[in-house]
Amino acid sequence: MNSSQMMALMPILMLSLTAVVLMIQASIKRDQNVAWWITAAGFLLTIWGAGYARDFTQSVTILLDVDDWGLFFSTLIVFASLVSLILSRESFSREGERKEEYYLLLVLSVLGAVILIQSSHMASLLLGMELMGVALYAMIAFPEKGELPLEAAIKYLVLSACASAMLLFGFALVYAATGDLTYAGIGAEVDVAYGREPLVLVAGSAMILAGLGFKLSVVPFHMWTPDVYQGAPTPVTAFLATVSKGAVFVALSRFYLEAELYQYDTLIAALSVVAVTSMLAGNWLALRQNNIKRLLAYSSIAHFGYLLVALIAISIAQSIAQAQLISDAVTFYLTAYILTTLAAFAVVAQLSGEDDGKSMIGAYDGLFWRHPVQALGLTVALLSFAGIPLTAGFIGKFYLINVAIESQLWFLLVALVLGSAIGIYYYLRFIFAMSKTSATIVKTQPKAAFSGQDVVSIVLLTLVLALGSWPQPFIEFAGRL
Amino acid sequence: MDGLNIPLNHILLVSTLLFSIGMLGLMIRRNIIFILMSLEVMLNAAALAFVAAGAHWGQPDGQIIFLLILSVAAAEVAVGLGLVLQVQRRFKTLDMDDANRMRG
Amino acid sequence: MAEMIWLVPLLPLLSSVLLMLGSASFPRLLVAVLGVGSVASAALLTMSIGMDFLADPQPFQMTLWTWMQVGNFSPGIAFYFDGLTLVMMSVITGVGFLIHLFSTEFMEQDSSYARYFAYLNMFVAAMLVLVMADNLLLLYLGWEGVGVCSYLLVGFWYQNSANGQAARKAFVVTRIGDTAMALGLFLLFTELGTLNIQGLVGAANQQWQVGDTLPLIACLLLLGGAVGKSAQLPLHTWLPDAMAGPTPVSALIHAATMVTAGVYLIARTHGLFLLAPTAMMVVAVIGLATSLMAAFTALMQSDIKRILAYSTISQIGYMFLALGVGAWAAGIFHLMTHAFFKALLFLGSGAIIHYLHHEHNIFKMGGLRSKMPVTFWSFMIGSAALAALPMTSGFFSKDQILLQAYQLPGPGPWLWLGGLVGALLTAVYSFRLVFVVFFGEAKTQTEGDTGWRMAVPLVTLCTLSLIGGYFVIPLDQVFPASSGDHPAHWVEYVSISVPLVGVLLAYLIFHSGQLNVSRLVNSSIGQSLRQFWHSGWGIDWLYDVLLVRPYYQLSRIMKGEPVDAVYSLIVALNLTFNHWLAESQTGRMRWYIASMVAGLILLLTLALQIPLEAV
Amino acid sequence: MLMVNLILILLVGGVLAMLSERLGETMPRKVALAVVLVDIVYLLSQLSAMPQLTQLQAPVPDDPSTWLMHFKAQWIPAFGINIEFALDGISLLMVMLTLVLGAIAVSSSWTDVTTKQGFFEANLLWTLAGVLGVFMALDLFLFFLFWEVMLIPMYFMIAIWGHENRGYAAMKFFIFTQASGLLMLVATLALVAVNQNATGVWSFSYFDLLHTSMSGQTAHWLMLGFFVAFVVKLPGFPFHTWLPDAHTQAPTAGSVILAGILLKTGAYGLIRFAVPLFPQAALDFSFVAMLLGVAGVVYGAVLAFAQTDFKRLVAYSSVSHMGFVLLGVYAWNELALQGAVMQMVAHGFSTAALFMIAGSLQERLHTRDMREMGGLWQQMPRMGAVAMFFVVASLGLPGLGNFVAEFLVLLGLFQANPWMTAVAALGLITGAIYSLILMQRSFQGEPNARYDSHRLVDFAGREMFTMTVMMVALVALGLYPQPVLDMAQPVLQSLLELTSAGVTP
Repeated sequence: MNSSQMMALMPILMLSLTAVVLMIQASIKRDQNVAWWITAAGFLLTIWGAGYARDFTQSVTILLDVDDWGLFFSTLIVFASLVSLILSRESFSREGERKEEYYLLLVLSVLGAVILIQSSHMASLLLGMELMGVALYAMIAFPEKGELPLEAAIKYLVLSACASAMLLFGFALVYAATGDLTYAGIGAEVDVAYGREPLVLVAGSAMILAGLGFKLSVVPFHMWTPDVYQGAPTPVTAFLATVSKGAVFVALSRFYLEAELYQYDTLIAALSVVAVTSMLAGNWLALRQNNIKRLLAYSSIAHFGYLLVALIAISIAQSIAQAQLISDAVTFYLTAYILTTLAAFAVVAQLSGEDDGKSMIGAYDGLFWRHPVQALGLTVALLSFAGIPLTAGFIGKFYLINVAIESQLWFLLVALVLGSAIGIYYYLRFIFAMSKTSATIVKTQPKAAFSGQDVVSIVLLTLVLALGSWPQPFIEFAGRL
Repeated sequence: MDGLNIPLNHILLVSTLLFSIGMLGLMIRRNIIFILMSLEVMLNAAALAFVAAGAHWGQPDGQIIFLLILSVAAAEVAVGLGLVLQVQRRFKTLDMDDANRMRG
Repeated sequence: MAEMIWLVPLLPLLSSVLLMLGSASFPRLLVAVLGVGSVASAALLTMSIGMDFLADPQPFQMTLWTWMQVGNFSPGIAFYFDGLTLVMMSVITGVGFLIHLFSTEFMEQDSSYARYFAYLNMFVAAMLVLVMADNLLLLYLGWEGVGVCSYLLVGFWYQNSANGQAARKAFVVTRIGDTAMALGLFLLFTELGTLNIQGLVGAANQQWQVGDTLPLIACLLLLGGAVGKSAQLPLHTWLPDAMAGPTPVSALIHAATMVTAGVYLIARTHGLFLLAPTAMMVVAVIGLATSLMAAFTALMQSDIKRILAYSTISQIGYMFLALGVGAWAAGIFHLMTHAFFKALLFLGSGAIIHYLHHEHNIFKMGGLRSKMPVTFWSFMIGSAALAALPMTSGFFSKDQILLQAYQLPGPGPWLWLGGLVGALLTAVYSFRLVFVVFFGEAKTQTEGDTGWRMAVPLVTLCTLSLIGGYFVIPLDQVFPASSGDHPAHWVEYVSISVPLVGVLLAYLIFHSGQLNVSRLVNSSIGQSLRQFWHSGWGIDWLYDVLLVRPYYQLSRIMKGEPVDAVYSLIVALNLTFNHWLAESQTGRMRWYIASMVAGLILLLTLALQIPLEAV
Repeated sequence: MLMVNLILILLVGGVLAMLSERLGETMPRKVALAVVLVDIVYLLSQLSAMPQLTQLQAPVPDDPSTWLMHFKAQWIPAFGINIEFALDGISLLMVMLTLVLGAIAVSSSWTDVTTKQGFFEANLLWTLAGVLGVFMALDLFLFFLFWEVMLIPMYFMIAIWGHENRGYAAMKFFIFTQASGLLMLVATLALVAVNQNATGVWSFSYFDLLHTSMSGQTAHWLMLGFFVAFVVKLPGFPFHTWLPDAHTQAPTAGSVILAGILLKTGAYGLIRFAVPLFPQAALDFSFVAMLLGVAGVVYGAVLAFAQTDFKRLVAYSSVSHMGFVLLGVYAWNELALQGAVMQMVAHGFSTAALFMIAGSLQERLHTRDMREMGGLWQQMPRMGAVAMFFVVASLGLPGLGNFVAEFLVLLGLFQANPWMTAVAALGLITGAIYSLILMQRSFQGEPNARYDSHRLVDFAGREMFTMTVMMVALVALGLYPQPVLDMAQPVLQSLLELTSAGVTP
């Protein structure tokens, strides 16, 4: 490994360094305030490191592939983690002492996510995913009081481990069929292997999709989502929804493309079924949900269904331009989704805290008059989820519809449109609740003062709006990735 | 390698069987300890398949992954057991069917 | 003076607008001066224009501005003036003025004095526009305008829902006809490329032959409008109910002017009707049938205004008969004389009602001859003219109609015979009214006879009803000349004598009682026939069953918005899916695992479809 | 820049109105009124910069330089999306209508809205800005953006200041329009994709997309996408069911804007996009479209008659009236189109006024139920007279704007399909029935004893002023509609030529 490769690994190194510093700090003096600042600094350094590494993009051993795309998503994910960190400062300061392990877990989890994003080998994928996952279990179960976090953690652990087993078994089958563990190697071998062992190869691929699909919570592997979203502390939910899902989707698309899984019609058909059911079931599930965390969980099911459309479209892309459009679509949608989700959870974290009752729709009544900044933040986020113009979500949807049309995926398009139409209802329900003016609400709940977390909300909602109303710079940037 | 030349497919079949047993265990056991054990079975089924495939291709990669899987499984179970302790303390039961406060 | 013609409708219109704006603040005197004065000046203006015209009978056209210009569709706000226009304008402004004057006393106690005159002035304006229009679209404006004014005035006393009901009925029923007429306009414009009446007739005569289908359809559609407005079969049912308005309104709108608009329309477009002999026959038959039906019905009524209303329907039937047989000038002549004597009768009845505490039932009146002499003589003269007793105005006009009907080749004599029956009935019911109301014993106290503002119009109209028959109206240029020859003398004698027989019958039955008809009336057939006639031949009932109630029913069924059911279904479907899926989120981990396993199996099944075959 | 400024003034004005609430409860409405008036004055002052306006030149549909005004700035070049506005006679007409009715809407909110006035006026102004955008945007992406975004402030207006069932109504309104909007988005993107495949260039510009050639099948589906979106907004049968609820529940100013302006965006879209972009498909579809129009005319009228809620009745009357617009557009000849344009303007005034009367009644009686009204004329003669005027306007009394509109539509339709005209003409009769029953149940009949004890306040100066403005407008439209017709004529002329070139007979 030469120095240029080390440079390419800068984000991973920075995160590892942060982890080490945190451990040392813990051994010297346990102070969660200090730990928080170290973590924050570490994340900022990582973001810098990701920028720095852009000049050194290359494959680092057969395990990691550092490229612009991966670096961009690493940056985005670290940014999301930073937001989650800021949100958790408020939430966890109420919990009592000995909280600095949380920051270590957070850093390790991010480290896993970054590895996952850059992985080009089954081993690195496995390690990245498990590092991220195991740290996450602990983070979910972190609050000492209450039963919900624990229940969420144990559910997530068991189900996630089950999914990992499926993934690993799938890997094993693919390995058995192709004899290679790198994505590129598999891609090079599949044609031969398909002739030799079609059953094993396709079954293995299907199981890999199932394992990764679980992490993305697409139907029929979606059932854990609402419970975990609800039970986990809100900053952790935000982390799970953005970092974990984003990283897994990036890894999935890498594997899918490089291992050339898109060649098999039946696999595409299976994926299409997953996409369609996710789009519809996700929205249906959310329809009458009163708990905003569960609602966002269900809506995320639908959103990853939308994203799968792009993956499916890749399989029939006929030109470079089309492939470029699709990859831009994925980049844009995922970015928009992550930013929007953060914007939503920034508000939920502040309003609901860890009190499950405060996640209910009733707690949002009249928010516009009590806390305009937060209400605006959540409104923008929900509109972005719904795909209303001027928000990032709209451009994302615009991209996906474009992709579906260019690829003539009419069934998926219909599901996409149907799902979006259904979705409007439940997003709007919360907006309506926030705009209620009944005198009792406005009187009993005094107008909140401007707080630090409002800044987070303002930043995020500005980003969502900026990306939606002036997307050209980002489109150009994404096009170069 | 010499005397014992079992076809790859047979081992894959065995590991599939093992995997299925693990899965079945997950579905029918209610005690969290047994659930964790079933998970171990599933992970080991995958590991077995890796070892067999590595042997088939004459590569060490399969066994390396096997080691990785072992450590991953250990980590999962370590965290899992930690949670089990908490579960026992807070729910006073290990029956996972009782842990269903969130639904709908 | 001719260039001032636009002032004629404008004056009443301005007055109307002024009255509406200042209704609350104007003193009564000012209201009366404005209301009557505007119509009076319009009448004077008409008179002077008419003098000029009679001196030099040259029709002229005057365009104020182009209403709208879309492609080659460019109707103007434009007036056309010829003899027919002059007759109509004279009747409207002249009779209108008298009735306005009458109203100042009649409505004196009413709190909405200004509103009344505002509406009445607006009506005069709209009616003038109707008769002065040089194109059918402007005519239609006036046509609808008078309809709205009629609606407003019938429902003038709005606090009583029955009045509102009557007003709505009047408007909606005529609207049915108007819609047919509008379709006629569409057809005419589409086929002929213009709505200018003179141009239209010219183009029609170039493009169409006598007996073609298109002119027939166009004429029938126009006839639809005419039938609605003029209360002819089958759209006559609104007129009797429209008597709910103040009596002077009935005199002006529902006797003298608006209801004759249909007659005017057909006369105005006679060039088209000449191309469609079938349509003319239809006009004649409708006219005759209406006149007989209404006459029978009038005979059975006991409400003084309803008797007059049916009588109006009947008389307009005569006018239609005249138009149908091509006796254009006779029809218009009858229109004019009818305006005189029917306005007179209505005003007279108004006076009775006014001084009899709003009593409408003739059988509760009686013996008014001595108490209200002015009114009595008005009624006598009016009824005489209505019954077409010799030397009254009605005699001349009706006689012309009957004679020309007789001359029509083919069904002429039959039409004549029908007309005679009608004339007989007319005489009977009109004198029944006179005898019952003015003779016999007094049954209700009166408050004296009319004041001068009521008397002057009555006397004037009496005079006109008597001498109106000698007027020569300048229609020679407008209509094709009728054949000059006269039918056999006996025809004329019969025509003259029939009304006299009618009066005699009325005298015998209703005054002297020498002819006792009670047995006939009380027989079961007589009873049911009486009931049948009284109800206006059951046509109201028929419409009620066929149209009104189904419409109510329909709207009641539809009220809940049936289309929404489709959307509700969609919503319900979504909610059902939501329910099912939410149920599946049991919170139990083993169930979640099972679903993952099932999902995996599904995925494998799907993914392995083709490779299995390949194996 | 005029067009951008018009929108910006309203957007910024909205913010100002919201902030001005701190200066006093009643400040926002004054600010809002001032903002709209400034916009109107600004527009009028710039009219002289449009020489073509007086020359009545026909703009070439696909050549923006022949239009009254054209503005283009790059926005998202990656997709060929521009900020492109253009103005022709019809847009100008609609812009004027929007601003005038906007001012009227502000005035109608004067006493109606009592809570959160700042935010209310802001939403009102933002809705107006969105509508202006719709009428002027000629980039399909931009058009869609305004199309969707204008709904959000409108949604808030219903959801926050609406009546008892506002949540349901606002939701229904939003979902109907958004879901149909999605179809339009898909159709737009597909159209752009077709064009891109043919030319290799991404472009959302109307002027580039006008001559996209595609198979009949494709054109048919894409046309349907646009059609549904526009007809939902119009609203045409059977997509109208959101309207009665939205109208009934909206605050007065909301109803005024909704009925007066927002519905017209649907009609405008049909004329501007749905037909010219797919002339052949539109022609093939015209029979169905006209059938829907006729159904709307009759259905709306029947249901209007059945209502007991004042606003609901007026709402259904809108369904009926907008059916005429649909008929006019799909008859697609000059007469019918002029009629449709006239109907857009005239209906804007007449219905807005009726909704204002409904609002005034609700303010005074605290009910919209006509069964609890009756004989109100006695206490409020001025309001009664005004109501009578607009009722007869809405039933199509000649001499008022609505008549000109309906007559031209039917006349044009007769040339396209006489039988359809005969059925549509039933709307004239049924229109009379529901209009008069409205009058009967509210202002006429026996005075309701409930209101004997307290004095009902008749229309005062401010209300009479706005009502007079609208009455004068309707009379002017009815007796001399030529200015409006002249403004639309060149545009319609060129559209007709354009589509006739794109149609194989």
